[in-house]
Amino acid sequence: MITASIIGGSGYAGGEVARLLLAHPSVELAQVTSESHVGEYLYNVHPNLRGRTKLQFTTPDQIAPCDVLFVALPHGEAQKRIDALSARAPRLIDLSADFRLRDLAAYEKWYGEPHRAPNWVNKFVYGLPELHRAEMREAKNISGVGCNATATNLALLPLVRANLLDATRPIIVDIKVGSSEGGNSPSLASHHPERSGAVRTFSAVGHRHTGEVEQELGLTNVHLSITSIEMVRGVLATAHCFLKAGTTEKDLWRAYRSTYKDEPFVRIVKDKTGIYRYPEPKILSGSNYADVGFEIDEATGRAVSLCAIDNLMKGAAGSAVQAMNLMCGFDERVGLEFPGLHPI
Amino acid sequence: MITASIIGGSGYAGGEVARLLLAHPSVELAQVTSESHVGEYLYNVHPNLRGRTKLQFTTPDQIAPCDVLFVALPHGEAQKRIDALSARAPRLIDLSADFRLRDLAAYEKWYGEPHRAPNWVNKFVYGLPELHRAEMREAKNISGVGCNATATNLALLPLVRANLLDATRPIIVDIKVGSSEGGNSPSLASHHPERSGAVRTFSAVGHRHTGEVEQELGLTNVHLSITSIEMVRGVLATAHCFLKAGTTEKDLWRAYRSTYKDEPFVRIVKDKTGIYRYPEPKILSGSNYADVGFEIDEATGRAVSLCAIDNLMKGAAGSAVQAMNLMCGFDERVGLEFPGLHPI
Amino acid sequence: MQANCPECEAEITLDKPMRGEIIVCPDCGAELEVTSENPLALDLAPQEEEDWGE
Repeated sequence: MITASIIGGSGYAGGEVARLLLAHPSVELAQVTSESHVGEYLYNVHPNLRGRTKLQFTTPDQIAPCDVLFVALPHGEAQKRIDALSARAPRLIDLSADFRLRDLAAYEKWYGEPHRAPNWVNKFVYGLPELHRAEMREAKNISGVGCNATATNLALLPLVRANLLDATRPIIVDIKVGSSEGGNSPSLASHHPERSGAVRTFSAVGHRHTGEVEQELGLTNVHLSITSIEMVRGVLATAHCFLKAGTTEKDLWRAYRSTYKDEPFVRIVKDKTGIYRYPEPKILSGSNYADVGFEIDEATGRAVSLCAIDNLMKGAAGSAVQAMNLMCGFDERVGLEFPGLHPI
Repeated sequence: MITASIIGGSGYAGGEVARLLLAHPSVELAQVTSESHVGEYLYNVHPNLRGRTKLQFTTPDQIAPCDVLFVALPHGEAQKRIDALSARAPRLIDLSADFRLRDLAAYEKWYGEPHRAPNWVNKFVYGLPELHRAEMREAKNISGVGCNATATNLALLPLVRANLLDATRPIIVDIKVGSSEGGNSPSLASHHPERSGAVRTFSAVGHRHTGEVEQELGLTNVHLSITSIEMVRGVLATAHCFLKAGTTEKDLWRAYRSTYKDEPFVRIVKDKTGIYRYPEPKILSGSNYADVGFEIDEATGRAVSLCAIDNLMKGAAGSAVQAMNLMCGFDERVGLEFPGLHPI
Repeated sequence: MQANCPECEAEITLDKPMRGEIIVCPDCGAELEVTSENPLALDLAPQEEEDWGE
């Protein structure tokens, strides 16, 4: 058994990490901190955990040394306190965006301020197992993944690996997202009468996660646009791209299969029957799956690549627990077996 | 390890049984039948099971003998074929309403036709563990539970057991339900443009599940009304009742605690803080929990008792797997650990 | 040390109660004040009602 604690456990991602660790056979959830909810029971903030744990939120400075420390603080906080945080555990997983980008200039470009712990940036491995499994097994520090970036990365990875993309053409990724991406702090924009049923263009251009996509796929002409729709959990990335002349559907099957056939959490969903023929985020709620699909118009070389995930799972807490499993030498799937619900 | 098969596995309840059995450490899911989907893979009908099983639907007559047979056929079918069905396995769990009522006259009253297998009716134990745990451990045949009846039974049980109800006053149970109660066969009423956002009075009086509530609680003045709301999974039963003069809130705490303190799947939810102060069905989706709460107006003796469940889990497949665990001597909670999601 | 919640009679055990300390009842969420350490005594702490409702 190992011990794990969570710094910043009152948010949605921190709550998911707690849910997963409480059911993990090889982990004991030692402490969960929250400055705003000190002394309250976990289930006061995460009602699904009622009856599952008697743990109460403690303050960060009460964190005892443990084997793995999950950090789920608001953006910018981890980089301010990384020295103190990393002293508490030999292994650290930060779910925030603070240590995802290797290039400090890119960080300043996308996040509008210079990085506060530049010497730590290269001590982190980017936490997407489908891209960095080997390094993650040896890593001491792993960064979380951006949810929209993850859906985009997994949608485009087969095309990049098989070198099928026409580099002269832009890649447009139109991403549909749910309300839980905004976290649990309320605003007029998330006020139910305003948010319910919305089809809201949220970030038409310049979305921050573009930095991660450029870094992880080595692309320079990828453009993300986000639309919030009637959904709580879930991301569907629709990647519009142009392939090299003569590319066929069979080439795509070969590319997607070779990239994903051994991946425990990626399923190829391109079906001729049923009503779930392409990736559908709603049936992934709570699961760590990324469903990937595609179509091609061979006449024009235009292709659409699709990826659906649960932003709180494969896009955050699920990948973080997957990272812990890799770091600690556990089977990568342990604690992440929930397959999702249908109907939901 | 035991083997279990499902007759009628293409419906929502059958699909949930399959999901639970595929993840159950002591069960091998042998066969799943469906006359309409013979030869298709399970995940063609249950997309959340993609990658989880290679099983294909077989026809009922291909069912090989197994240890436990789950029957999830449309209403009226099980009673027609019970002799043939029960020959396939020493233990049988029927999720339909066919064998829930002990009284044949009551069956005919609520279901409008005489029972076709009257001599089998008394060979079944009613499958609600909170009411029949001891008998279920010894049972060979267990009937499933009605979802609306279960929410009503669990809401009223503490008041019945503590003998707090004023028998001269009617009990009105106003139940809010989701669309998955109607099963997976489409109709104009379930057509999205008609069903979305509906607040539809579905069964104002005379709901069939009343028979189960009368049978299991021994009440004669309980009246159910159903309203379908914007929800897929979930039931919230709001039971309006009048208590004997002088009953206090402390009496209620004592009654609810003594009824449910040792129940693994019932939680008392009556909280002064947070936004989930009373039972909330949406966070129970996929879990086997029944959350129960209450309030009392001591001046008038009026009380409201609340119960939230997932109609497909505690109201169907979850209780059925709980029944299997009891019948086979497994720990009752095995395979039913999923705590539900938040936010969802 | 053990005492019952004055609101819902839940059994509450505290290993190091301190007079004046505010705790939350695990069953009913009522805020309770430790008014005596040994024997342990708990009283309802004044709790302003949060805004709650549509």
